[in-house]
Amino acid sequence: MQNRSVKPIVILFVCLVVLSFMPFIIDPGSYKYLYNIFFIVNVTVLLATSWNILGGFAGQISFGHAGFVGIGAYTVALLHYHLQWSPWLALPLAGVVTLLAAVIIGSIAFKLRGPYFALSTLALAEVTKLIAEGWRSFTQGTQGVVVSPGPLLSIPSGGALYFVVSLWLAGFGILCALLIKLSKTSYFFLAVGENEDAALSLGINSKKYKLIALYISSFLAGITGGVLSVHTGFIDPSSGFDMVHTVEPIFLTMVGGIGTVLGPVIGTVLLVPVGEVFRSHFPTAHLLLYGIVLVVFARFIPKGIMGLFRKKKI
Amino acid sequence: MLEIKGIDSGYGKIKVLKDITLKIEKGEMVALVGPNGAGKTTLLKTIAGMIVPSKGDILLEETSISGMPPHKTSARGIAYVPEGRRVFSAMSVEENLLMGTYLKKNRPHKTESLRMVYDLFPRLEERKKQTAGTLSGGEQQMLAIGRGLMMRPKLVLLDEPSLGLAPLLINSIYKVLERLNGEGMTTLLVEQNVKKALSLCKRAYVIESGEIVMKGPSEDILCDENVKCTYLGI
Amino acid sequence: MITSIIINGILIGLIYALLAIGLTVIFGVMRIINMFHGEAVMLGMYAAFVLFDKFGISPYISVFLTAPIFFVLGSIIYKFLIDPIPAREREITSLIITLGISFIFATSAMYIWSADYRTVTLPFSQDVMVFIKTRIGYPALISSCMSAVMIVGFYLFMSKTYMGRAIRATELDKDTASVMGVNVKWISIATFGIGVVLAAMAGGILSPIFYIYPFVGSNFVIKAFTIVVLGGMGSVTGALVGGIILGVAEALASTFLEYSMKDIMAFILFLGILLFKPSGILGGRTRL
Amino acid sequence: MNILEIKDLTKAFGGVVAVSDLNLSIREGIIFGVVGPNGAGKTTLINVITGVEKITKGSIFFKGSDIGKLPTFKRSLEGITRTFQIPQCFTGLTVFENILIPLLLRLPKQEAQLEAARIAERMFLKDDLNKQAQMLSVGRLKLLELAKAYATSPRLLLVDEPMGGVSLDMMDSLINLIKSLRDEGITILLVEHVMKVVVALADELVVLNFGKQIALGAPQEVMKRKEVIEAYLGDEYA
Amino acid sequence: SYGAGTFKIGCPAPMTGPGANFGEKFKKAYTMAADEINAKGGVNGTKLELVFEDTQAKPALAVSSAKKLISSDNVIALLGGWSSGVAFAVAPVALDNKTPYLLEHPALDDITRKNNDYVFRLQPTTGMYSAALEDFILKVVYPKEKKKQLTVAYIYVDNAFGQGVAKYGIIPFFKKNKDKFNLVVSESYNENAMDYKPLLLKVKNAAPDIVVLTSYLTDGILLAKQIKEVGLQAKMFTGTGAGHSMQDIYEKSGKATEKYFSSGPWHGEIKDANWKKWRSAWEKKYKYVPGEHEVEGYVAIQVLAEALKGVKSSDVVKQREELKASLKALNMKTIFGTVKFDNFDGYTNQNKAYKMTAVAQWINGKLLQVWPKEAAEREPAY
Ligand SMILES: Nc1ncnc2c1ncn2[C@@H]1O[C@H](COP(=O)(O)OP(=O)(O)OP(=O)(O)O)[C@@H](O)[C@H]1O
Ligand SMILES: Nc1ncnc2c1ncn2[C@@H]1O[C@H](COP(=O)(O)OP(=O)(O)OP(=O)(O)O)[C@@H](O)[C@H]1O
Ligand SMILES: [Mg+2]
Ligand SMILES: [Mg+2]
Repeated sequence: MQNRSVKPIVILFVCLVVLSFMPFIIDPGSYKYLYNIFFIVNVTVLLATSWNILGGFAGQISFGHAGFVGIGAYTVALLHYHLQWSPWLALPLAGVVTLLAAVIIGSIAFKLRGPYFALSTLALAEVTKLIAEGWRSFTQGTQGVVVSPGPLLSIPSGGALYFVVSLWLAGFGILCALLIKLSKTSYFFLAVGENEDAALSLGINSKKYKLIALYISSFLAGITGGVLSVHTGFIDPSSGFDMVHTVEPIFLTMVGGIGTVLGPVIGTVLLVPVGEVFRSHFPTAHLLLYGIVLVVFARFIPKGIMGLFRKKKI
Repeated sequence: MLEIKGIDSGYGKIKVLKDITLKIEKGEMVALVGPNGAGKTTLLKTIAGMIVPSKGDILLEETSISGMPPHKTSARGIAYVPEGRRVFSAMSVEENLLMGTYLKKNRPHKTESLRMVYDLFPRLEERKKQTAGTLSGGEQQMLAIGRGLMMRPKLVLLDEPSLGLAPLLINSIYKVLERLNGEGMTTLLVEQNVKKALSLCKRAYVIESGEIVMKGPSEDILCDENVKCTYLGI
Repeated sequence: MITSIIINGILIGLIYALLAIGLTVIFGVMRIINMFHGEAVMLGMYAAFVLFDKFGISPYISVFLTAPIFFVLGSIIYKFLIDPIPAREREITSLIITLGISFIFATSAMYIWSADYRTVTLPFSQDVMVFIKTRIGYPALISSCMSAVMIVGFYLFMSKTYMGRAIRATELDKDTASVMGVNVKWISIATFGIGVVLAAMAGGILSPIFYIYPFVGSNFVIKAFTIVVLGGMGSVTGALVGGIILGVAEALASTFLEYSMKDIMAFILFLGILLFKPSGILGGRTRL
Repeated sequence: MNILEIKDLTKAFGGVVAVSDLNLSIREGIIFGVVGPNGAGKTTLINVITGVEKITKGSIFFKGSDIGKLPTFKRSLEGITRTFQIPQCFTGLTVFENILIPLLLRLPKQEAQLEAARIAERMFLKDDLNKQAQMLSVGRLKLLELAKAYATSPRLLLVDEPMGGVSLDMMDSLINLIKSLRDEGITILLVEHVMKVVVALADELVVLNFGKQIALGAPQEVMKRKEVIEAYLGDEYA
Repeated sequence: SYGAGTFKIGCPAPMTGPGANFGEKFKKAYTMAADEINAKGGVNGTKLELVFEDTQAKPALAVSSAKKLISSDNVIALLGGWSSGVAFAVAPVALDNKTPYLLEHPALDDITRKNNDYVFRLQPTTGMYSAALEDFILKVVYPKEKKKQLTVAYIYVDNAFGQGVAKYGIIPFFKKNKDKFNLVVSESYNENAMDYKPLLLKVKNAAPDIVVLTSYLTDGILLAKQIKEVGLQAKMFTGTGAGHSMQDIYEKSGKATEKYFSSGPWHGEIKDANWKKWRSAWEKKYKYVPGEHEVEGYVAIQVLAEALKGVKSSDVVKQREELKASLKALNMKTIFGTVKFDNFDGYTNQNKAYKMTAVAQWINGKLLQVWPKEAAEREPAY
């Protein structure tokens, strides 16, 4: 591998290591709220990155990420509920199960293109939600499932642990995006997103690349769902499959800069804390304020923050 | 009829046209030729109002139309037939043609205009309910020309009308253009088929890299050694 | 019973179609993902509610009175917030803007009208007519019929009038449309305004048979998007057919299976139709 | 040896039969011209050969094997590539990236980059290398179409009106270019309305009308036939 | 680091979103009670401070809010949350953080059946909602009909509340009395549905004697209207609290719920003088007639205030423990009835509230209690 591709990976790694020491500097015990926000930011970075890989890199706008998050969340919750698995151990499986679901979802949705694809993912996500609601004997239906995370490898779960785990998961997501961006595959993603017919005629197996993007994206989104399940300690269809999990990564990615590795990170780091602070300080008006922030952002920085920079390869 | 006075034009920061001056009398047919990327399309778009020139002035019948948006220039009688078959793909053939009579003053002539176009391109009449996007390349080209003619323009800007048309059809189109010219339609014609274009038009301009490098009666241009070897391949 | 179920399915299907029609314009034709569609419906409901509550004007009349206001509202949003966005970014950026607007509308409605649930109870709200052994309430009947009339009217507008054709042409190819003499800036603004008006009118017409609260909009959005795609993006008749198919299918599913199965059936139907006809029921695909 | 064989091929769109019971054999290494009036079915023929459209009836053999059911991209990987009559580029990407992408399928990144630059030079696109494809003039887009297709190193190249909108000075160079492609061993199916080009290039010519073959043979000879003149060329060529 | 000047009470509530209406109600009720207490100098001289967080009625957000309220605002206790789903999710957080959590409205049985010592519930559970109704049907309706078996249709909203009432209340009751009742339709519906007619036609086809509905408000309104529309008739229509006990359902359905019964937590000890006083104060302050939510919210603050009297230390962690102990020992008479948290039949810290349910009936726009006899304001119109 050339120097040029190694550098960003090293930078990412250094950042992660440095940030991992944060709990030693700022005590999670006394700044629980802060760490709660950090945690939400990390998880959302993972989710936005996941969406960006499919929607930004491969140009396949997904309206179905709530479905992936929900499946991931339920995987953890149900393994815990039925088989008493530790939610931590179930986390990777959340990714895998979601990926398996994506195999089915992809085989249906990728028969369609453009807005038809986007809307079919929305429909499929709704179907998974309705299954979670309807299959009471297995999922507890609308009542939801309680998950008690318990300690991880005998470290009690709490501020610091949540933070570090979520940080590295976000790092993992960014790494996936980075590796794609630095590889040839990113070009095929671009081609498929720009003009699928042209890509096909040039011998690019567009289906294959779309599926690759979908699988990576769904895996990461599934893990996000799993983490959410651990963090919330409770999952029900309305929270697991909440449309927010679809909409939020989309606009965070766009605010940051769609199709870039850093875009979703920047968008999330900037906006999620704002949203959280609004929500707890203005219990009734926070949506109004957040709405204004979104409108102003989009109106004045339509290309996203990364679009402000000339060189926006990463 | 049309007078262009030293215009500069381009796309944002990219300058394409440099100090173009050009004049077309009423009832004239003028050809504009030049290599790919010379700026022919850019010039037509500027006249039609799709691009605002950064310098200079454009006069139509003595009044300035420089900086006027396309819907206003078209109301003043300019029709631009774009290159590359820009048909309204999801609309039917007939709906496309009817867009040519969008201007209030043309609406009363709807049926006659349709008749004229259908006579010129019987294939379009056969396919009037077909979605324009599913037409063959040449059929789309016919549609684009037909739609422009529906506008009953005083001045028509034709951007490579013969592109992708069968030879037989090219001839009939040229005949129609000649006839309409006889009926008073002024024409600015961009063509790659230089020989054809020059045989039809009395006068021509040659444009290269955004500048007019030659102008004059068609015969003179046809005789020019430079032109001969670059454009006619003789 | 089966005829009753189908008739009721058709009636509710007409309402579904009406809810989708504003989106057909903004999403189907203009390709702007309008996240505040539901909130526009909500505002339409409140407008109908206020005029009924304060002045006793029937929603079936007031929807026409408030239409100009909503037109202006939509036009302003488009002109100042969406139109200035460069074309290449518009499709995506407008999603954020409209999402922001949806938050603003919903919260503002809460401040203006409180979070209370409202309904519009017409004098004849409990009158019923019987048609082929099916009991149909007058409000439901009138709302459905008005939907049908509006949809047909709108279809005629889009396909038979110069303005309707200009709207479609503009969204297909702005440059070329402008060369045809279409004032594309104005048409785009107007189109967006019309989309908002249609959503608000749908809300007004729905108000006598539904309930109103500031966050009610989210109830309609998924269904509306589903129908727009089901019918074929931008096709008005498609939305009509899609709405009715959905209404009837839901009614049948909830009768012959369980009621809670109806939503799942609706989505399975949606996916099934799209797999069979990827461009929607009445959509076409351009060739290369 | 025939590189492509088409047997009883029919393609209908509802009532419109675009290609009708067509039989064709194309010898390896030649330029095979296809002409015919607008709407004769030429583009449809290319669409069917490349798998963009499904066959209604009949079969297609490439190098002896039936490819009628292969997806488009597989046919391209087998060596069948086409250009589009209405250019289909990756409009948001640069000219260089447009050419690079098909090359990346076969070559490591650095080699691909070198090769892309070489191809661009050969296809007269050197000056436009860093322009976004959407900024190209129509004539230049045609060159990009060809460059992209060539970058897949095809065995059979189907070119749909490569000269439409190309200026005369460029046309001669393009004619030479296409000849040189043939000399490299690429079989070319050429759809074109500019007769000068067809005459200069085609080794064999078929004329279609209403999806049916109305003449086949050497270009000079075919172009003299009455039915071809009547249906397609017009009196000028009589 | 936070000033120990007040007792902070965390109130995660739906302030926006579909439940915002209820969030408003509780906010009014809490505020009224807290203001009254503070006006009298607070609890042992310490004033109450309410800290609201918007949950949008979403469990995930509620959990986040609860964590924030506990760890960042250092609240001494949590309150409510309106919906069962939210409370179900918040309860484990309360346990984890050893913070008392007082439920005044979320009714799902499971919440107080998990041995969670930090969760207290002052109002009846879903399983108890129908207690009075069951009594009424067995004692009044069944004998009067003189049929061997009555047919029953049951329709309930598909969420934690609806499932709870179905699972712990209505369905077991009719199953247990199979000889007397035949449950011909028993289906749930999505709370956002627009059209219930297919379901109602199915019910109509089954021609039940009794129709039981478990609904929130909006769905309840539509159901009532559409029941009229399809012409579904039965000897008895009854709801199980929630939407059917709210004034809105009568008015906003265009009086379609006339003669409907509703079984659920009562609206207070109506014959009590304090209750009457409170009610007029409420009407004066907020200009509308309070219902079950308002009573519950108001009493919840009073209960907390009473229990806070036992809190002596200044460290919030210790305060929470003291509050918990004090709640456990509480035995207090309120306008909602007696509040005393007990462990029984698998429930923990559950106010033994059998007697707090009543059957009421809508007549001429007024929902008045008709059963049990001793609490009846008038005779049932049956
Ligand atoms: N949208 C655009 N943005 C930037 N540059 C452009 C754009 N369109 C065209 N150009 C540039 O402007 C120059 C002139 O283009 P134009 O289309 O006017 O040429 P033309 O003479 O019509 O060529 P052709 O014969 O190929 O149609 C070219 O160099 C082209 O790259
Ligand atoms: N999807 C479709 N629906 C209906 N008709 C179609 C469809 N696609 C193509 N056609 C028709 O099939 C015929 C053949 O089209 P084709 O594009 O193959 O012609 P062509 O020979 O390439 O013509 P040109 O020289 O004009 O490009 C045309 O008449 C066209 O209108
Ligand atoms: Mg040009
Ligand atoms: Mg063709």
